[in-house]
Amino acid sequence: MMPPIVLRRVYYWVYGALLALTLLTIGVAYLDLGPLNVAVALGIAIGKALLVMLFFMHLRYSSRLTWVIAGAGVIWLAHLLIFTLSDYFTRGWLPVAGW
Amino acid sequence: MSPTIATPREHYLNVSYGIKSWLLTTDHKRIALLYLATITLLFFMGGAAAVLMRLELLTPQGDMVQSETYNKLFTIHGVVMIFFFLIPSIPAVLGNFLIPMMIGARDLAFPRLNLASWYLFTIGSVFTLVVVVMGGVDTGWTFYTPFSSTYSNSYVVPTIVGIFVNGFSSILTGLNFIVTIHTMRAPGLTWFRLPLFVWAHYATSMIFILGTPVIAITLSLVALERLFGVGIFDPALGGDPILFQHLFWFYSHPAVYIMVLPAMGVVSELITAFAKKRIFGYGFIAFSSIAIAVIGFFVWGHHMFVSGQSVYASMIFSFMSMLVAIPSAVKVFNWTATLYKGSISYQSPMLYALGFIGLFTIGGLTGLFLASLGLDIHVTDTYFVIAHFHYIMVGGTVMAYLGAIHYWFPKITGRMYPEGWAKFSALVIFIGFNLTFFPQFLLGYLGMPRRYHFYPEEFQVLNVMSSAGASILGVGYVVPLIYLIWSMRYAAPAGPNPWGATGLEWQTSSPPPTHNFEETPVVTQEAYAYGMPEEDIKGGRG
Amino acid sequence: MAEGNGALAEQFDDLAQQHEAASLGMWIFLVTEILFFGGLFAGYTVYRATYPEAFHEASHHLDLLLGGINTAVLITSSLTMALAVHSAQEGRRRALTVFLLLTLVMGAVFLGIKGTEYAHKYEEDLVPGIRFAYSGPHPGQVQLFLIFYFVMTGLHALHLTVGIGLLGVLAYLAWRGHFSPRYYAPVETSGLYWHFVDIVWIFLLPLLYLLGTHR
Amino acid sequence: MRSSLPLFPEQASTFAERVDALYYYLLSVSGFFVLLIFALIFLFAIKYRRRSEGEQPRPILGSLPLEVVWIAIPFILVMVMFGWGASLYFTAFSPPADALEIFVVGKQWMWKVQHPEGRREINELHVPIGYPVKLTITSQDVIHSFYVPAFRIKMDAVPGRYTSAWFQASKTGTFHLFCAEYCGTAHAGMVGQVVVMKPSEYEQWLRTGAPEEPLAAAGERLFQQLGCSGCHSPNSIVRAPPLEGIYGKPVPLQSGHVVTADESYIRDSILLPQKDVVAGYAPVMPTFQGRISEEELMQIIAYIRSLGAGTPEPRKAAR
Repeated sequence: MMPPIVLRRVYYWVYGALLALTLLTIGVAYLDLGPLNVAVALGIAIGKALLVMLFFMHLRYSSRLTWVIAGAGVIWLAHLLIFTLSDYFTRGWLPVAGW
Repeated sequence: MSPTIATPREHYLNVSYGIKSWLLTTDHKRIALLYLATITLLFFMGGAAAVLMRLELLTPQGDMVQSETYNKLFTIHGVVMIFFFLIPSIPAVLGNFLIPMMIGARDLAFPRLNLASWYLFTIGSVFTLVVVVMGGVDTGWTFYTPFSSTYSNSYVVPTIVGIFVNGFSSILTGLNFIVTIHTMRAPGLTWFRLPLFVWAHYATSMIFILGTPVIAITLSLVALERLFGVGIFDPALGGDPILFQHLFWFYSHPAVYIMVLPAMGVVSELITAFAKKRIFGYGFIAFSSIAIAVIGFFVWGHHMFVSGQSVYASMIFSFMSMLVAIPSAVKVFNWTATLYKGSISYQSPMLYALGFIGLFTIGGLTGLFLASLGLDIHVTDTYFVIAHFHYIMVGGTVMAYLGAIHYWFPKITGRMYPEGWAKFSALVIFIGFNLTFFPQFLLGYLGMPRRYHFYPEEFQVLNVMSSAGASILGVGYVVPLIYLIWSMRYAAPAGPNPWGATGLEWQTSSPPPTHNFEETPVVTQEAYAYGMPEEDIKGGRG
Repeated sequence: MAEGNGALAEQFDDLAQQHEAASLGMWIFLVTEILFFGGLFAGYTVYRATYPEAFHEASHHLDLLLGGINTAVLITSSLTMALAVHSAQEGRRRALTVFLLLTLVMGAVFLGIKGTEYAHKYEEDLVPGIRFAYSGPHPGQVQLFLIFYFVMTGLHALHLTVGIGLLGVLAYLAWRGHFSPRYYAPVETSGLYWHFVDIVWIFLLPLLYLLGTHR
Repeated sequence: MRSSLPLFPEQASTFAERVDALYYYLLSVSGFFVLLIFALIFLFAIKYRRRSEGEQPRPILGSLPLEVVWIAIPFILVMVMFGWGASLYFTAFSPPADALEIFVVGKQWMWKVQHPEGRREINELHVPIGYPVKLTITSQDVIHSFYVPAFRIKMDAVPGRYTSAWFQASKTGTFHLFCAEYCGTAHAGMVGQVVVMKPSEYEQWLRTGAPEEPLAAAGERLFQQLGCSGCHSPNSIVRAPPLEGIYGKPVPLQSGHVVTADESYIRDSILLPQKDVVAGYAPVMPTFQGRISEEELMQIIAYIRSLGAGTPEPRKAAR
């Protein structure tokens, strides 16, 4: 099964959106939103990454297997981060030096 | 059925001759043999280091070699055996040889990439050999920081480069397997008709893909830290040595499953072939491989229970480690049940397979001791750990590897090895293995720490027993080397299917033609259709 | 010649199977790449969570203007890459060659700007391990941040360099008429790789450059 | 008196008995399954051996009830292992509040021990029987691991931070002390002994040897020498947080977090003063990294602790 041909217009729209989001994330970074800064910056980055994956990388038009593979990569990355951080964020919970 | 040697038939071994026809081959079967030659060499090199260590430990004083030398011996033993023997052993040799044949394909999806993997592997092992010649490395195969990054005065960076390069060989092999299994199965070969060997390699490949890159980057950071004198894991600059351990074990614990999952796949093939019986609980064995591969990624912290890791993180890791025992147990029970009401014959591959089940059971159960938090405090970093993982890796993986080499030897070479010698060496290996490693459980619980060059006198008797066992084990490994090499040339022809096995690889001639099958097979049955009607039984997944 | 069986490797039954295998292989390779960078992201995250102020502080020393321009350059290169694949699908040889070359040039521009940034860091004595002198607060932790900055962007630049090499070969082959609407898997898989490199940068921008803008 | 072929380690702490009980549980579970599997294999191997070449046994596909049974039973057994092990582990890292505190520094390749009363020793640890003893452990160079098999305790000594372990000896005598984490050339030589004594003998032992000043007093002297007192005293010109009674108390930070002033916090404040600046103070303190050894650091901490009693609350605020 060869991948379908996407309308060229779609690429230009996605491109525009990516540029707009880049400007947005830089702009927002100048505001002090407290802990929200990180969430917003990463949220925008995830949005941009999704746009690139879905349209430029044709994920939207790909088989379910491709979705599973791409998802596995992201989930494993999240797993690596979460399980590693689970150590660091719970170290102070016991009243003993070193924990 | 009768061996056809009257007219020399063209097959993958005689289709062309000369060094170039091997070094530039893209035939997965020839690449498998290249791997076989390379890893056999490395196995005996790693084994030589082990022999020297066991000789040194005969006496408590540490009077044979110096401490630096001893430390380099166990490091090189670990690095070579883990990265250059156990990890590639079954996947790169037998997986490479068999997966395309088992799924009825002409080759792997990316044959040139496959050859490139072997070259990467070879380059990696050359680095390691060069390190040994130059003077060795003394960090232990675990490369714990800050010892490896700041304090060690040995050749850490070249060793890391070797492992890094070899890592890409693993990744590309895994990638090749996954793509091949997905896209190149013969008509009619649905997922639940696949041999469990293929399932096991699929699970293994997942770990290759998802784990190997992390250790590659982590070791690169250690190399950077050494080269530029910057602190990444160095506490003096606010770095955290525990972070290294997290990233290291993120790969290196699942790597244990890289070593043992293919072995489990082998055992499923052997048990069914020699009991002439359909595997018991196909679906459970197939999915337990995937479960082990996935849960195996959630347990790495059990190497760090006394490292200063948070108590709560330790609890999660302990819990997950307990869970990973379940799919392993499921496999053992299903194999045993497969024997029930079978028609069991005792050719040497079956002896290895039964040995695997027994030793893996012991190795797996002692793993629970290490996963159990309170108990692990005492036994971690002692000989208990050494004994445990040798039961898994030597008692498990190496037994299965040898069983597999014997089982598929007729397919690979077209000739039959001498059965008497094979039975003899299987027995010697089993006895030697247990004598070597069982005393180490006792030593471990007594409290003898690992990586000790000399030790208190009361541990001597058990150490002598272990060394004595090692000498028997060593003999057990040399004997097959000799008779298998002899058999390649002089033994009697074997015929396409000497065991009467049902897998696709036995449907073609031995040795197989370059493209494996004269014509693409059409599959109507599952891989273990022993005594089953021609048409697949509905719901035959079990 | 391009349409014939020359493009079909002997282990495959047909071009569609070959195309599927190639694309699947590249996706799996990209998963490996995610975790390759993932080790660095994990290290970065742990240290950033441990030393938030120092990382905030250190981020000030990065040039957001150049980082921002580079983001735009890379996104544009992703567009031209997507258009290159599109041209290959439609069998427009000249457009394919031009878009591949455009992408290549964009990648080179990115590397040039990156090199300028590195040179500035060198002049400011902010290259750990080579030339580093920092007198502000948290020198050790600032160094830690900069190590991650250099390793992450360096690894990214390395990937980009490999990508530029790939594009060069592809552009040559495209110009020679090697590809067709039925056989363009190399263009497609290289495209996947290129977009992945773009995505990595999309995350590096907020993680490295946008930490210290507000205060 | 040690036998030449011991098969089981001595039990010399209250914890050792509890660990061994868990060990026996695991041994019996493992023993049962090993025997079961071996017996079944032997039984099947003999009973179902191939009798003629042509025979073909009837295929058996599987059995869902059996699968459920051999998933459920091991699951229950391992959950007991998990729970039991976890509760022991929790105990092992929750020292009683009244424990004696001893400081341990590992370095290539020796163990240095400081008792609060001032007595110091190398590769030896003297402790009284029947009292809980808490060890605060760190390393000066690479990772080591403080391991006393007879007590069934082990804890890594990690450079750059404190870890801790505790035990209550239940048997007098001399026991092995090992380094259990590979630490370089003389790793196997980084051994020593733990001497468990009667309390009265321990008291006496503390007083013998060259008279040494108590840890807190040594810390106070360092506090003056290094110039800490120049800022951290009520009448100094530079305003620095007062340290009296700080130990074990919550400290509000500039970043808005609140941390408890335990050993790790005090240590970090001395070595990485700008990491956690106290709210309301300027980040002006210089780092003492490289100017102070791990042992001296422990002395200063002992001094700051002596300025005000209190045990640390749980540090809820994660960094």
